[in-house]
Amino acid sequence: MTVIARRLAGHLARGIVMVLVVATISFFIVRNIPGDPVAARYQKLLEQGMSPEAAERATAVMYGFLPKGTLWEQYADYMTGLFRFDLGVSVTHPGSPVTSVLGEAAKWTVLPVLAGTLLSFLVGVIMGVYAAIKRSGKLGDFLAISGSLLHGVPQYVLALLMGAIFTTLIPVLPQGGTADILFEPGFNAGYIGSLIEHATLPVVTYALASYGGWILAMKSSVVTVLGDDFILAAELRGMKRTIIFRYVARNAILPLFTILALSLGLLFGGAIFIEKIFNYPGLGFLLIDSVVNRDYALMGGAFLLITAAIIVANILADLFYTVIDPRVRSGEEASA
Amino acid sequence: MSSAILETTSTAATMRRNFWRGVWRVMKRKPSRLVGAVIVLGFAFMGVFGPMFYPDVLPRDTSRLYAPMSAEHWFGTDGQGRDVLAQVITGSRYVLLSALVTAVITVVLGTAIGLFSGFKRGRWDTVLMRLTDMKLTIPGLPLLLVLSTVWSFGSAIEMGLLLGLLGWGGVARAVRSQTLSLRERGFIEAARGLGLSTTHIVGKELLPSMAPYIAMNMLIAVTGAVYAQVGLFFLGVLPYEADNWGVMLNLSVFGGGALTTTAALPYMLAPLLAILLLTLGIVLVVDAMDEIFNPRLREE
Amino acid sequence: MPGQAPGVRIDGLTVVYKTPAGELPAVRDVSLRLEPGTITGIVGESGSGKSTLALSLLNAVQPPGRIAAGSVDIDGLGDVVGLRGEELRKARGRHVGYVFQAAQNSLNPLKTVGKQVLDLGRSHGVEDLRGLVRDAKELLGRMGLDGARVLDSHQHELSGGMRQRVGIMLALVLNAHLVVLDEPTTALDMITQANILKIVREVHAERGLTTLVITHDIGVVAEVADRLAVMYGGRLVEQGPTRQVLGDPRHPYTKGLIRAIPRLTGDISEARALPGRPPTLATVPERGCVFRDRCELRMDVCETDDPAATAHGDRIVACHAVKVREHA
Amino acid sequence: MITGEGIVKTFKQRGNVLGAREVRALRGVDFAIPKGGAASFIGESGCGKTTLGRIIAGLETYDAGELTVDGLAMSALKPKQRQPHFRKIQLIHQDPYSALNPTRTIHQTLNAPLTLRAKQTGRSKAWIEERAAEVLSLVGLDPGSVLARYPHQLSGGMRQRVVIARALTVDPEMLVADEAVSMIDVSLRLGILALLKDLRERLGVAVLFITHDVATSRYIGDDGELYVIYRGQVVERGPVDTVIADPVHPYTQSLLSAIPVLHGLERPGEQPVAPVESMEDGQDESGCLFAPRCPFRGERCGERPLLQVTEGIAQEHACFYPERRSVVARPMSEV
Amino acid sequence: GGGTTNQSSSGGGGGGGGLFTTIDVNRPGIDASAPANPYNPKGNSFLGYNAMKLAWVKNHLTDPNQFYPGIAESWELAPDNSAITIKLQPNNKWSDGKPVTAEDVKLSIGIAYTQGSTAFALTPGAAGAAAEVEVVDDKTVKVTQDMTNPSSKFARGVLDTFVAPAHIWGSVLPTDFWDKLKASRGEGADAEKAREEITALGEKIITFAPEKDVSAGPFILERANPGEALLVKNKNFYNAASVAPDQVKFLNYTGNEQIWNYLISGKLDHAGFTAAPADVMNRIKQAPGTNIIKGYSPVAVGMAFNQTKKPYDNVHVRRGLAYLIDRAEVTKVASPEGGTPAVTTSGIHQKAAQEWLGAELNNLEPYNADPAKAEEEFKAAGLQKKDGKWALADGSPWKVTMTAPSGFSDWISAQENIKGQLVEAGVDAEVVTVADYPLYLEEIAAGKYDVGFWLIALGPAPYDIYQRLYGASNGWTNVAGKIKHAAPGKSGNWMGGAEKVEVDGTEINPGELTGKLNSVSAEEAKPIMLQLAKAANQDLPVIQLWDYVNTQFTNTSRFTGFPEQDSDLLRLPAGVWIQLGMVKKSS
Ligand SMILES: Nc1ncnc2c1ncn2[C@@H]1O[C@H](COP(=O)(O)OP(=O)(O)OP(=O)(O)O)[C@@H](O)[C@H]1O
Ligand SMILES: Nc1ncnc2c1ncn2[C@@H]1O[C@H](COP(=O)(O)OP(=O)(O)OP(=O)(O)O)[C@@H](O)[C@H]1O
Ligand SMILES: [Mg+2]
Ligand SMILES: [Mg+2]
Repeated sequence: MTVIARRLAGHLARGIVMVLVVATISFFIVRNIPGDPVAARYQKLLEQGMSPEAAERATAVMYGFLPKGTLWEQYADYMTGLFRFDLGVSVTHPGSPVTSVLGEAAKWTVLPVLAGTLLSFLVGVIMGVYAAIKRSGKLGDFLAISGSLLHGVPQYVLALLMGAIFTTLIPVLPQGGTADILFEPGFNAGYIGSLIEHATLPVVTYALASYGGWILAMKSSVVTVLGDDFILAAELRGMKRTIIFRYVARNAILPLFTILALSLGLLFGGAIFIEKIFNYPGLGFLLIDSVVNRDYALMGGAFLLITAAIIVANILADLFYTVIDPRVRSGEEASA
Repeated sequence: MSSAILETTSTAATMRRNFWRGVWRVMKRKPSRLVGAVIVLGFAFMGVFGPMFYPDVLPRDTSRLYAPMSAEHWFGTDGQGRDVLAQVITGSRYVLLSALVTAVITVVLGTAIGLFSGFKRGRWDTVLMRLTDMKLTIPGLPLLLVLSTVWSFGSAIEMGLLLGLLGWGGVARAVRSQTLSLRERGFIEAARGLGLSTTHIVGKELLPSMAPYIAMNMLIAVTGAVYAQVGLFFLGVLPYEADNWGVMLNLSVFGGGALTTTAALPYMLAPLLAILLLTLGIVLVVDAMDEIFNPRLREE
Repeated sequence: MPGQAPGVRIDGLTVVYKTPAGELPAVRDVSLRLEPGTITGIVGESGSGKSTLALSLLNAVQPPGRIAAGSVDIDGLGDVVGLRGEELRKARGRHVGYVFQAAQNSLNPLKTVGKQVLDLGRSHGVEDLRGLVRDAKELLGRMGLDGARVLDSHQHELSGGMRQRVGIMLALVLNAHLVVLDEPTTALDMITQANILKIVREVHAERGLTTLVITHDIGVVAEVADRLAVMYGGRLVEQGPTRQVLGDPRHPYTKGLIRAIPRLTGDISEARALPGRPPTLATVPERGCVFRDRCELRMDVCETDDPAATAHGDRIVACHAVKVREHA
Repeated sequence: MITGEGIVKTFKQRGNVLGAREVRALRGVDFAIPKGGAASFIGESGCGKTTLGRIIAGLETYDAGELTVDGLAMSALKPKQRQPHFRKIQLIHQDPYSALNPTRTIHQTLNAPLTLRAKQTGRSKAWIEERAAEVLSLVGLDPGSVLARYPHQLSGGMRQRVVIARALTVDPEMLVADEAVSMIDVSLRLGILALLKDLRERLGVAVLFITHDVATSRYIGDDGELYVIYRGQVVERGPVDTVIADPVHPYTQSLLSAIPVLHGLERPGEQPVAPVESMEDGQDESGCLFAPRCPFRGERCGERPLLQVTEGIAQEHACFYPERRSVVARPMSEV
Repeated sequence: GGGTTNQSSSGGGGGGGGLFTTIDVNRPGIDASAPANPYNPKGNSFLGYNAMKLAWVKNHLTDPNQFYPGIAESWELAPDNSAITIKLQPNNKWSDGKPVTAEDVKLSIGIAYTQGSTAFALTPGAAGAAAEVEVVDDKTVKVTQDMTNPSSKFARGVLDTFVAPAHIWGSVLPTDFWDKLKASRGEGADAEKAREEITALGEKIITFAPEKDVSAGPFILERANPGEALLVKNKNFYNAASVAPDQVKFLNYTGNEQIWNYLISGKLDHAGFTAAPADVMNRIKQAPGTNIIKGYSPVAVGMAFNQTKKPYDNVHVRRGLAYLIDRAEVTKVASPEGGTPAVTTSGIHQKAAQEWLGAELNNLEPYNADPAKAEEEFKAAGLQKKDGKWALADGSPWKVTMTAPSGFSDWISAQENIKGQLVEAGVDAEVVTVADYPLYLEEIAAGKYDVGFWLIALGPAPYDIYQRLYGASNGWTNVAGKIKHAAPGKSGNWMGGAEKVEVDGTEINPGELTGKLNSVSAEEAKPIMLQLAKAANQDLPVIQLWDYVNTQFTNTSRFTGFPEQDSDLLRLPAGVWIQLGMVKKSS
């Protein structure tokens, strides 16, 4: 297990450096954004019919939520805050620390994306095996091309098509929101049913969008393994089909687990288009919203969280690999 | 000795002819690949010549806003009463041009960095690869969203430039590993042993071996770039651009209610179909290239 | 239950591969007899069809190849070419043990050797799995390995020679009495090779096996085989008792091959390479003798007629020139 | 004249923060190859033969010791200055297919170094073409039919000849042939070996032959020297035929004993030596490196023996208990 | 408080239900974790439902001082506008049972100071600021105006104030708050410091999170999630007997298309103003029970010129463009349901213009689309026409570059349409967008654009109407009742209009006239409004394109009694309609 410990130490060191770098980059990008959130709010109030003076004064309060001091002081504050998990105060959500706004939104991203990822992984892997076994037939061709197409098509195309079908043409699914408020939140059928109903479109779309990748990856992995000598050897030893299938499956799925772990890093930022199109109040949505509203702190925070998740997933993927693959576990470097 | 040269060139020509015959055979084996090639060529034609068929400002017919599909307007009209298909065609130039810029930058930068890193190895390699790792770790779309607020996208070229600057990581990584594995192949070592210049080694030995691979990456980068920019326009975080696919999507959904009623649906579907078709074309062509350039299959 | 040391009769075996240029034979009209209890060696250069022939013994030619004609009759099993499905699967491993060409990589990298032995047992309905593991351990011990340790190891923890021995163990542990070894020592170094060859010989004798060894290295055959068959371009050009063939080769190819072996002792000026180059699937002539392009005894008939394999006492040679000489 | 003194090479496998794995590939190797001479390095897989060859060809650096080319110590020179010297030493790769760029014709492959040379010596284009044809003829290929081809259109033997021809374009003083025939069909091997010998004789090129097949080492010339290497150390060194006929180091003896006997043509040696089987991991680093596998291990073997000359023995060896044993098979005809 | 919910009533089906479903169009994105705090922009405090003001401003065409009762039952304004006496609802209680008192109002006014309201402004000399707040008795409060810079909107400023329960919110203001306030009134460093301290309190107030929602409105917050918020009836509300719904469900929305979908599926009992394309509107109309109420919305949009840039400094160019643009077509394309084409470009919303200008309105040049006149004007401006294209006087090409913030789809559509119209008439044009609204505002104020869209005619107060044309953006600032003018390009003067304009032969200073509107009575304002309307219409600092129409959606399947067309309740939240007892369950 020392291998794991050693790897972990290295990864953690690198990960922390990476987070700091990203935090720095995002800090400076975000502080260079032209446009003034206060002015934006002022004009919004005007549109809502508030008199100009009232609007001006109402927005003046928001100055209190803008960071103060020189750029370098702000930077120092930001970085020290980071160590306390303090990302500052959001302008568009005054009174809520950025971390809690992010936390609320993260809840609504992680679960659907996790569900979507696992769903697509499951289906994609199974279909990938099919595509590999039937690779010289029509079915295999179809699976492979449809996989490439689904993999190639951007998320928003799928989301828009799904939206057009299920909210415009046959309006059966709700568009937006997380659950019907009339249901008492908790572990009751009504609430959970409502949660599922609201999450169906985002989850299914996300699953559809990532399904193509899985089927392709699994197909090529299975094809590789099928070409490996030990499979032919097992066959020549008269091993049962089921056992050989297990050999293929286990060896083929191994590299996919790493990709799976990596794709879990996208949990937080993986569904920006889908959340936007289905108005699902997750992190991606929050990020767009903060960009549009020039909410520095929130934007920086969301970006940092999304990146940090990926870094953590990278580390986990590597450790995971170390644990499940005996070759790596025993210290032999896997040839990259 | 001139006869030798003559013979060489003629044989080279035969080789080339054989190559094209091989291409044709691969294409013919699965007719879908021909379809793919036709689609890709069609898009290229559309991007280059499409806008020439229309006036700079498309004619509008305010009596027919969001008109349904008809023989006259294949994909109906938009909220200004302009023909949707015409917009897809005139809009293709921006999208494809900037995608091409992106692809070129991605591939050139990625290849250069990957080559340098893989070829020099040592300290430079470590530094560049750390950088690449970092780039690859930072999620692209969120970064673009944040960047869209500081960067003003004046033109297709500029758009392509930024996307290209953000996109080279994957290619660099891949080219590096290719370079590393090619380096292990004896012929690179032999060239060094013969005292051939680095320029020769990189330009004449390494690059040609990777050319198909790079070409495939380039095609894939084109699709990636199309998606990214159309997506950003769709989200509305980039400045409006008349006759742009992403803007069309944005206007159809958030202005025309394409996800609410059917009137603006053709308006939304047209650019979506264009993207789907382009993807399909490129997927099919890449599939064919995969086979054409696969060394195993190249040995006849 | 497998009988003791089965005999094998290969008759008119032709195996073709589907290529862009159509179906081409990798093994053509080969007839060969493996006498019970003997070690037969097949030598041939790369691409001459050795592995294809060996796989045919298990009816295991991989697509895009297929057995196009002929039969492989194994005592106690019948014609393997006709076997299908479960029958075929059960024959593999149980009746015929196969040691893979790339035995280096013939183990599942994710499972310990022991687990793979158990998988093998389950596949063949062995009830006494414990006994099977014991047998495996014994076999490994017999081959000079620490059985317990090896069974508990993953492939990557074993050296090349150890892996090869594990491969042999897996071929024998179910008590198969016909064993096919495809290039058992390629990629091993000299000392390990000598060791493996010794083991092959000993185990063959102890267990009463019929063994087929396939190799491109005449030395290996010379070391272990009782009988020797020479393959060229998918054809068996000569076969006979090893010593006889080595000492007195008849077929021009065999002669050339033996002359081309770099030798440790003796006059080096006698050694000479064969001119020309070995054929590949695509360049093997469709009609006539496959060796004629490199043959110094070429005659007109070689262009058109495939020489038939004819017996000359213990020897079988397929050459027009040899026939002519015999008759002369 | 190329000599090496105490060449040491240790590979540090890239580890992480907490330590790297070291592979001691060469542990102080001495050798000397005269102009136009021949030497063979033999030994088991992983003993460091390739590493040594690459160091000699200038493709790899060494950690200690000194490599001298024509009296010049290479470590004293800057990389740029070393290059022309190393260009005189050309490596012939084991795998002739990977040694040729599959995307370039033979013509292009030969032209590149020739153009460089023409530029340096101010020769014309015509010379390049002429010379290309000439080197191909030298290696026994017909320029007309080969020049325009791609490597995959040639057989293994032809490819290896092309590789040698390419090395000849720079007029090398030495060819380092690293297992140059092991991937070539048996029937063609001798052709390449004969070619190397022929080049020695005709062009005066020295040949360093690296192999694990002892027999092939005889074919580059009877004036050649044989170096037997074990785990990065030369354990025996002498004229090829002497070492083969009368090996004194138990490792050499094991190696020679392991060579299959062509029953029917040869009879086996009388005193074959089989090494004691030992696990490869946890190798002992102290004392004689072969001792753990040595059947004749004695008390002194706890020390590391140096290459030495002892009385009554023609070759140098690194063994405290050298003894001639007749291990190699003899032709039937000899007896 | 609040009872358990009736889970079977979900969805919104069935007649005469107790659940009222609505959407707060002013606030996209419900923040489930935000406090029930009316001062917090994301707070779960919904105006008219659980957030109460002293009174509710009527949507009157011209009079800013008309109200419906809220916390205040009645009020009395001194004839000279110098003071207002407010009487609170006698029986009103907070949802926790405590009575609503004058102290609550006083505290709320204190809070209003920290938040910068119109009447309770800290800036010395601000127009219409209160001088004194006096608790007359338990249910009466009197507020006097500082008469140094009086405003006609004083009453509005006072009554348009949130009221929060003092027993919950008392802690947010320090005990010496009122002394501090006094101190802040003067000049000098002490006063400045006091003002700063008070403003700093604003932040604390915005973030204040009461443990539970205590409301004097008809409803109390029950819970919220990111998609929806649920309110239940407040039994202590003074008019609880007339409040029809038991529960109110607020739906979140993040894009208009969501509102459209809800409306089409008949889910909403009410939704505020939402622009919708024609086809969507048709589908909404077809939904059973849909009822669309339209009314006055005191905003118009104008195409504004940066007169420091050539050739827009020339009034003839501006007029020529006005003659070229068919405003009806623009409106049809850009805002078919949410706007009516501007009849003139007087700077006043069409509906209010009739009131202010009467018959004079008909004398204003309507700038009907007329290419011939446009050509005349362009020629008068010295522009040249070459090959059917207009070029500048010096022959250099002319391109009308219109800028809009991206995401403002109606503005962009309008500009696209105008572009098309102009190009057809030989004027080259383009549409450029900037990433977003904040940037747009920053850049337009910096004078970076030639032409951009600008909201004008912010009624009903006359000063507010013209302040957008002749206010800070055009160089005039009103500090303590004194009007100052800054040169074009300075201090935010990006419009760069002339300081004096000739109207009917006399030169006027529109900025000063606008300033006057702040304090004069309605009658006195009329002639000034006419002068300014003429000035705006002739000088055309902006071309008024369309006047917004407030379109509200209701559904009568479950509830009836919604306001009529053009009702003065239209711009008030449905919560106010409910609390006034108008909304009834349908039978
Ligand atoms: N899957 C395949 N598809 C097409 N041709 C094949 C296939 N497998 C083998 N061949 C061809 O069949 C011929 C015989 O192959 P085989 O593997 O039996 O040769 P071999 O004698 O075992 O060679 P080696 O010494 O390299 O193992 C070769 O020419 C080879 O190219
Ligand atoms: N680049 C490298 N990095 C790390 N270790 C290396 C490297 N090159 C060689 N080695 C190690 O050095 C030792 C000697 O290798 P070398 O290739 O010289 O052996 P060899 O005698 O040529 O073996 P073979 O007969 O298999 O070709 C081996 O243990 C090998 O693993
Ligand atoms: Mg084989
Ligand atoms: Mg080597």
